[in-house]
Parts: sequence; C-alpha cells; structure tokens
Amino acid sequence: MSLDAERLREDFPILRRTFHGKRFVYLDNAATTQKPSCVIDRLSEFYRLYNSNVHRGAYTLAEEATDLYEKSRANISAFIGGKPEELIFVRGATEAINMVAYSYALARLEKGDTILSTEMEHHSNIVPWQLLQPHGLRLDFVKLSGKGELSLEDFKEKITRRTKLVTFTHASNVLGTINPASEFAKIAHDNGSKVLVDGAQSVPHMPVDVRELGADFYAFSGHKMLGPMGIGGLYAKSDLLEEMAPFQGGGEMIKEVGLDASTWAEPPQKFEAGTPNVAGSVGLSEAVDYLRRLDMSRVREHEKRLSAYALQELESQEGVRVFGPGDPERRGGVISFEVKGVHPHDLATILDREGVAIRSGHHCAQPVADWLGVSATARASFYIYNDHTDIDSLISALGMVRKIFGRRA
Amino acid sequence: MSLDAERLREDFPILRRTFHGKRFVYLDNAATTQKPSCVIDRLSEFYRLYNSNVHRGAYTLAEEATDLYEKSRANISAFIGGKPEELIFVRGATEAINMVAYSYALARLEKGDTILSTEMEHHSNIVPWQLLQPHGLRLDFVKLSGKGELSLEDFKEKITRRTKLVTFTHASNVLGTINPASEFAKIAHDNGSKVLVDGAQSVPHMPVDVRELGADFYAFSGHKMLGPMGIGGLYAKSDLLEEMAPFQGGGEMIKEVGLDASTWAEPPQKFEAGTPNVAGSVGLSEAVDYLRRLDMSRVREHEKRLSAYALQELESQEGVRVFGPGDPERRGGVISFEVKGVHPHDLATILDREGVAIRSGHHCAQPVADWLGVSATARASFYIYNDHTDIDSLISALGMVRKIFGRRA
Amino acid sequence: MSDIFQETILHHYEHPSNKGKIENPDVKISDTNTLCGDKVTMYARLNGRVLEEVKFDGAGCAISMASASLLTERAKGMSIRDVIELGQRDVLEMLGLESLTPMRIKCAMLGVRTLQKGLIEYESKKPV
Amino acid sequence: MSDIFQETILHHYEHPSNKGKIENPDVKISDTNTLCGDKVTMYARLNGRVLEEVKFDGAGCAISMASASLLTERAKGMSIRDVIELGQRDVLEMLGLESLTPMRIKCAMLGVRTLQKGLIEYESKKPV
Ligand SMILES: Cc1ncc(COP(=O)(O)O)c(C=O)c1O
Ligand SMILES: Cc1ncc(COP(=O)(O)O)c(C=O)c1O
Repeated sequence: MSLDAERLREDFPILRRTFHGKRFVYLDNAATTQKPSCVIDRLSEFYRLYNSNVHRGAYTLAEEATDLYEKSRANISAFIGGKPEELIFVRGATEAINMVAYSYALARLEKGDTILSTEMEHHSNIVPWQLLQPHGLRLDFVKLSGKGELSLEDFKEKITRRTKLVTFTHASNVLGTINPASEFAKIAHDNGSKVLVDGAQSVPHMPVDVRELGADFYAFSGHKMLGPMGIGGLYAKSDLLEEMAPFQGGGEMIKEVGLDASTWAEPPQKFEAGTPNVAGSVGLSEAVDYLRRLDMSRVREHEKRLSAYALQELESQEGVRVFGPGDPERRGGVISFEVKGVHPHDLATILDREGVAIRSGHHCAQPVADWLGVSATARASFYIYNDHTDIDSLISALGMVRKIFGRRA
Repeated sequence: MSLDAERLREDFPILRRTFHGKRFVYLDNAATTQKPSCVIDRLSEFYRLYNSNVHRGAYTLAEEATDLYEKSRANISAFIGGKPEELIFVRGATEAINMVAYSYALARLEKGDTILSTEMEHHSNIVPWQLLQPHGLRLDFVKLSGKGELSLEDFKEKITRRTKLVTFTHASNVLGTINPASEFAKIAHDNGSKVLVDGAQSVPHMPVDVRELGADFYAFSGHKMLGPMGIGGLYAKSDLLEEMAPFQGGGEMIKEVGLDASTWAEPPQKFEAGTPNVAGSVGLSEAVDYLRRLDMSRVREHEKRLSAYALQELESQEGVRVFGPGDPERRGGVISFEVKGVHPHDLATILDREGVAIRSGHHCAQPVADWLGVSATARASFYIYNDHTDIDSLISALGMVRKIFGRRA
Repeated sequence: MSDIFQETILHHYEHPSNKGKIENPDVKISDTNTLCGDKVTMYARLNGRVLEEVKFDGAGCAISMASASLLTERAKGMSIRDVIELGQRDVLEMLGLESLTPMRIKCAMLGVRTLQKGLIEYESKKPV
Repeated sequence: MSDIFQETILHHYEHPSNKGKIENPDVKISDTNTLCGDKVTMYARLNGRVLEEVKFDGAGCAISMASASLLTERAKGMSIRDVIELGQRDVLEMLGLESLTPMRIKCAMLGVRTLQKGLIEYESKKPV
C-alpha cells in the first residue's frame, strides 16, 4: 500500500496556505519539513499541562515531565535501533557532530591522528573537523566521482593507520546520493576506525537501524522529520559515551561539584548540560510515532516513486540538467538541477510566484558545488505529503521560467 | 499599580490543574516558569503558518520566517538594552556560558590567565570554567559571607593582574541575593577584566539594562521567563563578538567553506551553527512582549512584596530556618529554608500532596549548600502569577508537615 | 494523606536500627544519591557466606534512612547470594508501601544497592 | 506576474554594459554575496575625484548582474562622493523596481556596495 499524500496533506495546516494566489507546493523538505497537527498539538498540550523542569523535582508535575522526557528518549532511540541510554538530546545534527568533535575527537585522539570525511558533506560535517586542525588533528576527504558517488577506491586509499574516525553522510542533501553506509562502516571498522554517520537526510526518509549499519555515532535533526525545531539526537554506543569527555558543563551533567573539581553524571545526562528542551523531545517523539504509523519502508517507496517521476519529467525539459545519480534506487528524494541561462535564484523567485517553494544556493555544501563546477544549484526535495501533482506544478512553473528567460535565450 | 496575580493566572492554562484534589500552587519558578496562552498559541501559529528554515530560502515563506526570526532577535535584545547584532540565540544560560568559555576564554586567553567566579554560582557558571583548567587557565572564587552575600573584600583581594574575566550571577538561585552587578563590573573593568553576568535569575524578574550594568557578556534562559524551552540568549558586546573564535562549526556560521579552510560569517550568525530554533525565538519574543506589557518594575515590586510576606510568615513558623539576606530590597523572589528534623525531600513530598510544588535539593549550586553546611534545602520561588494566597497555602501545608513529623520530634 | 510517611518509616527514620560503624568490617562501602544528596555507608561482617552483622551510617530523607535501617535488620543472617537478589519489590515490602515514584524509588534503593555493590566487590576479591 | 523580471533587468542581465576588465585600474575590488554565491569585481579609472570609466565582471543572478551593469552606466562621470552616497532607493530606481525582498535586496546592492568599498579604500590610501 502506497502513501496517500493528498490525505496526509490534511494533517499539515501550513499546506493549506496559498502564495501569490497559488496552491502552496512545498519542495524544500531537505531544509526542514512541515509539522502535522498532532505534533503541534502535542507541544501545546505539553505546555498547557505538563511543563516542568525534569529529574530534580520532588513534586508530581516534575515526575510527569521527567517521565515524558525519558519515554521520548526511549521511543526516539528505538526508532533508529538504539537503546534509551545511547541517545543524547541535542539541538540538531550540527550540534551532534560538534559534540563528537569536542568530546571524542579533541578529547580522546592524539596529535597526528586523522579524521576522514568526504567531499559530499554538509558544512556541518566539515567545519567542526576543521576547527580541530589547529589542535594537531589531521583531516582528509574521500573524493567524489562518477555522477556524484563517493569513490570507494579513494576511500580505501585514504584510510590509513592514523585514521581514527571516518565520518560521512548517509544521504547527500545536494546530490541525493544514498551512500552504502554499512559497506563503508565495515571498511572503517576493519581498519580499526570509529564511524560517525550523518543521518540528517536519512532518518526522516528511510528505515534506519544503527546496529545494522554499524555506526558508532549517528547524528540527526528533529525538524527535518516532522518534529519541532531545536531538538535532535546523537546516538552513540555506550562504551564510547563512557570514555568521552563532557562537552558543555553545567547543571544536569554532574554528579558532584566542588570548587576544586567535579565528577560527572552517567551518560546520557553527562552530555546534557543545562535545562533540556523537554517540550522538543515530546514533540519529536510524537513525530516519530506518526512516521512509524506510516511505516518507513512505505515512506522510502513513496519518495523513490516520486523521484523517478521527477527525474523523468525534469530530464525531458529543454535546457534542464539534473545532477546526481540517475537510478532512483540509489538516491533519496532530493534533486538538484540547473536551467541553462537562468541563475538558480532567479529560478526560485519565479517558481515562488507560482506557489512552488524550492531552494537555490550551495545548500551548505560548497565542496559539492565546487565539484559540480557551479556556484549554486536549484534543489527540489520531497516528503510524504508531496505527490505527482506537486511535480507537475514544478514542471509547469518551469514553463513560466522559460517564458520569461527563454524567449530571449 | 500592582500586578493582579489572580487575573494573570487565567492566562496560564497549567495553573488550572489540580493535584491530589488540591489547587495547584506552583512555587518552583526559579527552575522554570509556566507559559501563558499567548506564548503557547504563538508557537502553534508559527508551525501552522510560518514554519521554514531561515536566511537562505528564495521563496516567500522563507522570507517571512527569516523576518520573524530577526525581529525576535531585535525585540529580545532590546528588552535587555542590547542591539540586535549583539544577541546570539542559544539553548539557554548554560550554553551561553559555555560559549564564552570556549570561544572567548579558551580561544583568546593565555595559559596562566585567571577566571574569577564566585561561591554563589549555579553549576553552569562553575563547571564550564573547570573544564578549561586542563588547558592552563586558572580559576578562583569570590567567597560568600554574612547572610549569603559575596564578600566585596574578598573580591578585591582575589582580583589580580592575571584576572582576565570576572563572572558572577546577577541573582542567586538559592539564597535569593541580588548582587550589586554594576559595582562589581566597575571594579572588574578598572582592573582591565571583562565581565560575564549570569542573568538567568534576573532578566525574568527585574528591569535589566546590560549597558547600565556594564556587562561585556550577559547570559539568560527563555524558559525561566515565560518563554519556550530550548531557547535563550548570550548578549555580548560587538567588539568581543568580532574577536571571538567560533564555537560550533556548521551551516549558517560560515562565509565560505573550502576543504582546506573556511571563513566565518559576521556575528551573530558566526555563533549560530546549524538550523536555528526559529519557533523558540518567536515564542520568546512573545513572552518578552507579555512581560513588557506587565512592566518589569512592577514585576520586581510584586515579587518584593511577596518575598517580604513569605519571609515574615516563614520566620514566624516554629522550627523553620530561612537562608539568605533578610532585606527584601536586596533579594529576589527565591527563598530557601529548612524545617528542623525534616529532610527537604520529605518536605517537598508532603507539600506536593497539598498541591504545593516546591523544590528540594542543592539546586545545582553545591558550593552554596556546602557554605550553608547542608546537603539540601527546600526552596520556594515566586513569579507574576503567585500571590499571598499561594504563600498561605505553603504555610498551611507546612502545618501538615509538622503534623506528620512534628508530633514525634 | 501521605500513606508514604506511615508509622514504620517514621519510626525507622527517627529511631534507626543498627546505625553506626562496624570496626574492621569485611564490607565497607559508601554511595550517594546524586539527585537528592542522600548519603549512606554500609558495613557488614561476614561469617563465611552469611552476613553476621550489618550496620549503616549516613544522612538523607526519611525514605532512604528508613529503608537502610530496615535493611540492616532484614539482611542479618542472610546469605550473600540472597542479599544480592533483593529487588524493588522486597524493599517496598519492607517499607510497607505499595509503590513509590521513580524519584523516591531511588531513595528507597540506595541502601540495598550500596550493600549489594559492596558484597559483589567482596566476592570478586576473595581468593577462591 | 513577476514584475521583478521586467525588460530592463532581463536586458542588462543578457546584454550587460561595461562587462570586462580595466587594465591598470585605480580601483579594483571583488566581493561575494555569501547567501547566494553571487560574485562581482568592480573596476574604476579616476580622473581626479571623478569616475572616468567603470566596468564590472562576475557571475550571479539577474538582479545582481543587471544592477552592476546599470551601475557602471550610472556611475560614469559621477564624483566619488556622489557614488558613495548612492543608497537602496537609487538602486531600486535604476532597476525600475518599487521594492525587493530583504534577500534579493542584497543581490541588488552587491555591485554598488563593492564599488563604494573600493572608493573608500582608494580615498584612504591617497596622499592628501
Ligand atoms: C546532510 C546534512 N547534515 C547536517 C545538516 C545539519 O542539520 P541542522 O542544521 O539541523 O543541524 C543538514 C541540514 O541542514 C544536512 O542536510
Ligand atoms: C543562576 C542560574 N544560572 C544558570 C542556570 C542555567 O540555566 P539553564 O538550565 O536554562 O541553562 C540557572 C537555572 O537553572 C540558574 O538559576
């Protein structure tokens, strides 16, 4: 049974908006997704009935909030195949990766040790490692090749005895490419390296099991999977959490504080300094329930079908060039493209007038743009509430682009 | 005109709850405050109508969300007397202080330089500095004295030429003490030290003007001032933001990213890596509007009156000992106390059965508890929706405590 | 109200059994309940695999102190194995309570968890 | 629809005026619009305090390129002072637009802001 996107759209109040008199066609889901009523209502309910600080209150309300917070943790962690205590709540994938950079790489690796990232990464999986370079850690990148895949050959060449951490995205937010994560993880583990997978573009879109993948660390953002802003997760294997140093210091993460020295709480608390975003965790847990009801394999199937249709339609347009792998089996619902003679920004502006929201730019992945030899691309990215009619709207809006720019070209 | 707490309570849905059949008397406002309907509704509205990633979208919705985000920044910054570009959005006070620790202290100070904190601090203003000690920075603490004030004498003695940063809380979350922040700041500046003020317990409760105070850095949490969880602010003077190193790396905070090196965006973006909590900023801005309508001087007056009444009532109870300064002019609406022969946890549990929520423990400030010579205290803390009847409920619930424990003592 | 503060608990809180130290104990171990600040030290003298004498020292809330006190009475004469097998249900039964919130359960379990840790360490160090 | 892509803008985007380099220019300065990736290099040759020749080079969206092109026409013959005083209103007027969203305004202002920065640097370096 496939997803009924039209039915699902009814769950998303924002999709009833119109822009410039046109039905709203939201195709920027790789940036952030819209929220179903159940998530919005759950947040309101939390603040109307359960709002409290957690872990320390001896009154009933605090017990209720603590219970909600820890149940959310267990639920979200189970969604990706983890145990409750293996999930650290963070703001999003960016903070998750920075936490690994500071608490694991900076604190536990030695000068000269290498982190191996890739040319396919979002800035969030490049800059945190660059910030460690002045501390003596080295950084290398696996090359892009072909139509936008990571070069397995280059990976095998670049991984060395000094490579202590391999980090790569599960799915590209520009090219759409889905990386063979478990294959990469196996090579890394055979080499004795730990593996961080950036799951920002995979957890929302396909079934993910961190154990099957063999990830030591796994990062993701709630706002890209129907959840609220300001909440996300870092999954990490328990033994790594034990050995890692704290990231931020403050309340919640301590066992005892003296003026001279302090001791740390057990993970996951050890990595959650300060009052946590309890409401965010509850909202994300609700989003996870919604996705589970849809069934992640069906979500993946739905996006695969949509991508196949979009690829076919886009490629049949004159002057349109699509980037990334051609096979929908090996890519997610993210399609970057260009229209000859039209800058992606102008394209996005014209599409906006037609009610179609796409993104233009380097999508926080300049090295990918550099590899493609462009300064920016246009990008359409899909989710559960999109269907063929949305792609038809995109295509017909591209007609308007041609009308404006084309007649002159 | 004083605040009409009974009227205000109508704005707070959670206060209509009952616990164990009793009216809910929420006296744990120093931990987190409850949310008025306008804030809850604003969050829902954001997700129903304006949800989008910011800064990079070329479509109308993204422009709207960006506009909301930046207007929220300007509004919240103005609330404490800052300019828009001087406010960094963070998760809360804890993250704000950690940001100063990493981006300013660790990145800009030299081995042997000293950070001067105090014995009055929340763990959030102790542990981040302890984490820097292995990097060669030194840490010292101004002593508590009298009834729980910082010793001015000790401050003047401990501040040295190596003291590059002085950090202290504006108001204590245990003792209630309000520190003479501008006086301290002046001493620090005369010594050539920068000043970080922890405003977690002041911004929600009194008029604050960072310029008048002379703070170089000022940290606060949204959830303690009617706002959503997961959002807060670090105010910092522009020239300091310029010279500071980035904290987390990722999207939003960069200008250009190459594999070899990257350059940073201008502040405040430079310090906001990753997708920001736009909804949180909008909710906090709404909370700020609500507080502004009440008028912060009246909020302060209200809490002063409540504290005076509570101090008087508590002190007239047999076996009750109140900690902290006696003069309501010099303290905020936070009152820690103990009841002879009854552990604070047991006290809190019995009070909970009477519908009264107070906190018990070390309140994330173990050095204060150590100074008081106790392992835990009971703490009642007030806000705009509390009034005399709440204190009467507290006192009558203490009668129940005496009934259970007292007859045997 | 508060069935939680019934007679047994208040009695043991105010008149604890076996409070104090054992000189030259076979087991001596301290722990704290971070969330509350409850502190307990458990002492035991063993005769073979049987606990001959059990004492506790510490400070904390009524639940933690009463359950430590009750434990010292209960554990005396039990085998190491049997003490290690004591669980939440047993502790609640000792206290005469049907249930406790997750927060207070930690208080109730402090004494027994600490003693169990001490016995496990003792066993692992013992020459076989 | 899209009054933003009217004749003037499209014309200047596709047939830019003064596109290219000036050899041995008095002012040569490049800048980028981080958000968009628009890149522009502005060149000027001065005669005293007057801009005698202005050219631009770069790549970007229609708005940034058309406004740079229009600027080169407009700035020719103007004084340094007058160019430095050009603001948003002037640029919108050149483009024939009433308004632009905050995001696109940055595109429109890229050329003029860059040239102004170059002129200010030139002035500060010049011996008085
Ligand atoms: C592949 C990838 N990694 C990381 C991120 C960063 O996520 P966030 O901005 O939510 O921290 C994103 C999205 O922006 C992404 O697409
Ligand atoms: C004085 C003080 N500083 C800092 C904090 C930390 O705030 P948060 O937990 O919101 O980061 C608190 C509250 O918990 C506090 O009372």
